[in-house]
Amino acid sequence: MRNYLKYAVVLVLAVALLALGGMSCSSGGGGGATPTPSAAPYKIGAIFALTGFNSTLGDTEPLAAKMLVDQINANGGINGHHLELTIYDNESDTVKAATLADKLIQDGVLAIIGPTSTGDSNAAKVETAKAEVPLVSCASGSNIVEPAGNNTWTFNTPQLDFVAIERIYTYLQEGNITKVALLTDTAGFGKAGLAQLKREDLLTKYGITIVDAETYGTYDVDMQNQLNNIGKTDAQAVICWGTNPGPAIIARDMKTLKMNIPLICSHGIAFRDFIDIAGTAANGVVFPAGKLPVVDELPATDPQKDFLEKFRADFDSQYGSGRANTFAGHAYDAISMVVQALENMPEGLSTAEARAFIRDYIENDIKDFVGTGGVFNMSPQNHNGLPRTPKEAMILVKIDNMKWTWLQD
Amino acid sequence: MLVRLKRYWSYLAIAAVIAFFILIPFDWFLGRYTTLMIFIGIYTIVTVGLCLLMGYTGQVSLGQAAFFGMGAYVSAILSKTYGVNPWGAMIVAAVMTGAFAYIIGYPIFRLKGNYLAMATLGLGLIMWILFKELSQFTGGPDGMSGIPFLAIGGFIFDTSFRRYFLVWAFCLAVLLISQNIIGSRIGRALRAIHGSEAAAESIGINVTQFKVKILVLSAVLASLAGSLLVFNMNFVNPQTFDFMSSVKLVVMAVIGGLASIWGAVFGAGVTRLLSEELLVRFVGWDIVIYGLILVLIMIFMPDGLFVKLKEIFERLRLRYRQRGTEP
Amino acid sequence: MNETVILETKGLTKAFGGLIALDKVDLSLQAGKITAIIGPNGAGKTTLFNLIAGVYPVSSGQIYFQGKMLNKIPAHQRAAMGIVRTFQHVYLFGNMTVLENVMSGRHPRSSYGFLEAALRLPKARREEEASSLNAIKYLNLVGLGTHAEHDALSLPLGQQKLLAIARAMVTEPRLILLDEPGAGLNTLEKRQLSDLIRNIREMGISVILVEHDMPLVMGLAEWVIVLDSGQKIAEGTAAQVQKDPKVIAAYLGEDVE
Amino acid sequence: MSSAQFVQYLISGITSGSVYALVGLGFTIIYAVTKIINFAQGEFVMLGGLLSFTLIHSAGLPAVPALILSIIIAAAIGAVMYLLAIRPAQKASVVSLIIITIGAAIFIRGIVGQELTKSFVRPPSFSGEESISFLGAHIDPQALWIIGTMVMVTIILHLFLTYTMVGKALKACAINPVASSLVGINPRTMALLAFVLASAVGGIGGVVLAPFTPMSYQSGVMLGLKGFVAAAIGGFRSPVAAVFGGLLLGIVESFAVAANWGPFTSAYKDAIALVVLLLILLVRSGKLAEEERAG
Repeated sequence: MRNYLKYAVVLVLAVALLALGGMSCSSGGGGGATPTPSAAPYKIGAIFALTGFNSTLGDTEPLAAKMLVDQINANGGINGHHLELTIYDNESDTVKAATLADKLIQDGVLAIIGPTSTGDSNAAKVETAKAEVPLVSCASGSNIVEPAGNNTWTFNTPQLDFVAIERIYTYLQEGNITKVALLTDTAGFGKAGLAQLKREDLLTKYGITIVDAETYGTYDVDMQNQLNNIGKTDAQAVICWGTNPGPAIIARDMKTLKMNIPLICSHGIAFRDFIDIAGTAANGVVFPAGKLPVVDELPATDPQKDFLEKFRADFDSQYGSGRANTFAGHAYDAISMVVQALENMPEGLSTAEARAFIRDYIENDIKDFVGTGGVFNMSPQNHNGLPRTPKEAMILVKIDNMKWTWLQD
Repeated sequence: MLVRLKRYWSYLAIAAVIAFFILIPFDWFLGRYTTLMIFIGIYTIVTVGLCLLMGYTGQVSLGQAAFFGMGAYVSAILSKTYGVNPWGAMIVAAVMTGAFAYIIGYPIFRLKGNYLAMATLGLGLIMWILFKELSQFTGGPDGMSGIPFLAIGGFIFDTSFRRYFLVWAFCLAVLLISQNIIGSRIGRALRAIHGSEAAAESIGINVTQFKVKILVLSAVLASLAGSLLVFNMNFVNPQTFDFMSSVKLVVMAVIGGLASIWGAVFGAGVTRLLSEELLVRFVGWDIVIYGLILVLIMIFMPDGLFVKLKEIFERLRLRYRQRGTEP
Repeated sequence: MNETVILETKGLTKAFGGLIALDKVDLSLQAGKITAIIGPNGAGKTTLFNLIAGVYPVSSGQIYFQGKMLNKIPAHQRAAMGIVRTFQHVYLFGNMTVLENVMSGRHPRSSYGFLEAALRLPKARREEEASSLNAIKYLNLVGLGTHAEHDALSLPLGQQKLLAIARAMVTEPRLILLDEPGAGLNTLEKRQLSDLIRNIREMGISVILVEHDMPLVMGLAEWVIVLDSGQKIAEGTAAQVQKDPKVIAAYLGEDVE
Repeated sequence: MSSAQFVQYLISGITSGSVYALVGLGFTIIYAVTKIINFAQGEFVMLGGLLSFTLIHSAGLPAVPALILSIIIAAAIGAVMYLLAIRPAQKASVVSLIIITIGAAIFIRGIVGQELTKSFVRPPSFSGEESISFLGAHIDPQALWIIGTMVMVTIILHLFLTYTMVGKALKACAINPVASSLVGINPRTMALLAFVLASAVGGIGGVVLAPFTPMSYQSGVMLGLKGFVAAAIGGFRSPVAAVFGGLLLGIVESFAVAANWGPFTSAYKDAIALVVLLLILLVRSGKLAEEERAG
């Protein structure tokens, strides 16, 4: 009996306190409707995998973002607005990618760049879409932005995986290679690549058959067994989809096993490190990429040449030579787009309005935008903005005596 | 008289806590932490299960993320791929996870102590690999998006404001139920098993059966939490259920003081606050500090932060009392 | 005759690997008596206890309790049948209060399950009520009524042993096995113990105790069984066995070693 | 499959197996003496690898001293870890100790990531890159170094435990700490020694592995788990058992990939290895229970 009494008392008191509080309560999502006073700083958020399994990719991304922001603030910011960049590390943790996105939204950022990996981006985009905040991802999974109709608030800057794959297939087709073996990482990047590599429409379009599909774990000690399996088939080439260290190990193992069919990798190996760890085995490896790796070979007429040279010079001078890589580029492109939107943003918009403006601007007004990844043309149908015809979208890089060279085909 | 007065004070305290929790999601109060609080609530539910299993019954599990993930994926797949009503999916998930726990329970509890830890760790890893590899169902490492929200009739839990109350309602229910179980003959049986299996047998407690039952209960709780997780994030991927997340769950339980149900709230709260509010500023160094804190807590308060704080509080109160009684 | 026999063993044998711990022991214990099992170390006393309690399976032979064959019955069910034991090393539940320790002994005498527990349904409340009443009753029997709320392990050893007996008694056994209840007690505590054991007998409960303390045994036991290296070498009243040359030899033998 | 292919699978299985064995050895040594599962064991392998690279490339040391130095540093870090993290936690339970080692692992990993490098590194191979042909199979010379090192370490460890005074003391402490402390062996000193030995063995593993498999500050996690499984298959009993566990694990994985049928594909090789672990644990469970009761 007394128990019930106790509960009753507690309840009454709780309700009373609630009533007290409830007087001034106002429900509703984050943000707040007060217009930003002029010359107040523009807040931008960034989420990268700086630790954990994706940190090899995420490592240089914040550096690129910081670099641009510092340059802008050094020149007095955007229309008198200081640029304020908050970078968070989601530790390659998906739930954390979502909660950090929410945290940034609560901090009132106008746009978010990142996360680094496809999985994390897909988690974060749920939060940003709910809160109507533009997200410019640095991951290449096409399911982040495709179909654009369902991803109104989401963009990404890397070349989409299937474009890279088509680029490889065109190359194989021209080389009359029809039988390929796949060797893909079991982590996100590799799995997504595998799904695209196996797409029937692409295979038939380029007349390619997959004779064996093997996978490996990012931290496996070696990949010889998978290569042995491939050795038993009549594969004419090996396509490896993954980032460090897998492809390097595979290159070395193929050399060890005296397999002399070509090894073709993804744009996920466009680091110096790949060559460093693969050693001489790296020679002959072919991969699709943006033009950054071969900037020196670009003709002066190339729209990207000057831009890329400047980017690489700035980056290397600030962070040490050879550190500029395509991943830094993705982050650089992402934040540049947001910056351009901000430069064209009228004064006195509320946070919500500003967010909407940035989204609309990126979708409709990022045209002939020269970035590290290529020349972007965003549209309501294309939230990646890079050309979809393989040969325009990407070039092929071949590693010759430990150097990136432009494989013109 | 004094006694009664004191009782009313304690009621007031409880009421204040309740009111505080009810007010959190309002913007003019702590609204900006709503999402964080939702995750704390979800992780509390898993942690409570772990407390029952590890703290009270003394059975180590380094693979709790397996059950957590099973709940999440079954709910996600049923509701998204097969269009099952989310509540239905949630129940099916709980039943399946419970059944799974029951099946593995009997063989696995032939092991004790460290060997049990090894086996559960192995199970956790196997489930994680399955989540990754069965991509035709699970979407692989990139995960599944487009999972629906929970809804009651037309009332959809689509704002974090609404989900906050949903999750914490679950959380409170779980806490009260576990509280009751601990206080009951079941709870005594579990604690007896922890105390001495031989003595427990001698007074008629079926040790193995109770171990299995409590494993099932903790698995069902983990499964519920998993379902809430996906219906909250509308997204799920395997990485949320890897070995480290099993470890994080254990850490929450231990910081909350393994053998204290209400400590679970604290444990889940502290760990997530630590990693998502306090440490995020130390970009890159956050995990270093996190590791350091783990070690220090385990060294200086092996019974958990919560228990330690309770001790300190008690000591202060006693000192206050004494001062009060001094003439 | 037979209905007054509480416990009977026929050719009871237990071998650990090669070692024969208990060798074809035949026993037949009268109901409502205090029986002592004595013998030098390694005689197999504790092994016999563990077999009766079902800690491990018998190698050969049978155990009958009130005429029912025990061999196949798992340990935890024997408590419900009315067999309960205490341990030489007490084995109290350190994570519970004195009262909770005793209440846990009500396990086989209550039946509500997870659901009733979780929702504190009437059945659960009724049984809890009963359990705590019984627990307090037996706490008073062993004279620990005033310590109900203390932590079990905060008690001195003597009281811990009494508590262990209370925890066993609360299961309402027909037969209680006491493993060296006297060990580590002072004279006063031993007297209290003897009184308690007699009380238990008065309640019509059969008692078997393994004890090294001869004065205690001789003062209490109405029937004494002597084991040596796994075999029964003598049984009878205290007076009889004390005179038995085989027994003396056994103990002398031990002393010489 | 042709005999050449068989040899190829076998050798690559033995190579990975030797790596797991080297990690497993560390687990076993520490567990035997302290009953602690040291989840930081993988980090010492990582340290060995990254330190050797840093000393050779950044500090510009010649190879041999660099390797030795990195092993010594790894061992020193192991000692520090024991003194600062493990010894003070006397009261801690099994679970707390596991968490402590995991915390230490996260800490070490984090520092290395911040202070050394986050990218993958590969120090030069010991004896060239040209592969050796053997029974129609091709072998990376570094693989032979790994296998050879594993064998040597095991033999030395075995001799050390059986024939030296300290080794015997260590063994005694593992079998019965109480008794051995009665005869004047200080279990704490032995525990320290165990940690030093284990981290040194880990360091050695890293040093020989890194030229074969590029490493990053994250590599310790997976290697740790694999080594743990190896030790668990060996029942955390003796160095030899751990080596057996490691080799079994490596070969099972290797042929799981080779089978390339049903679930036996490269995708599930880790899962298959874990299933083997579970089966072994359950088959042994009876015996293990006895051991638990005994010790």
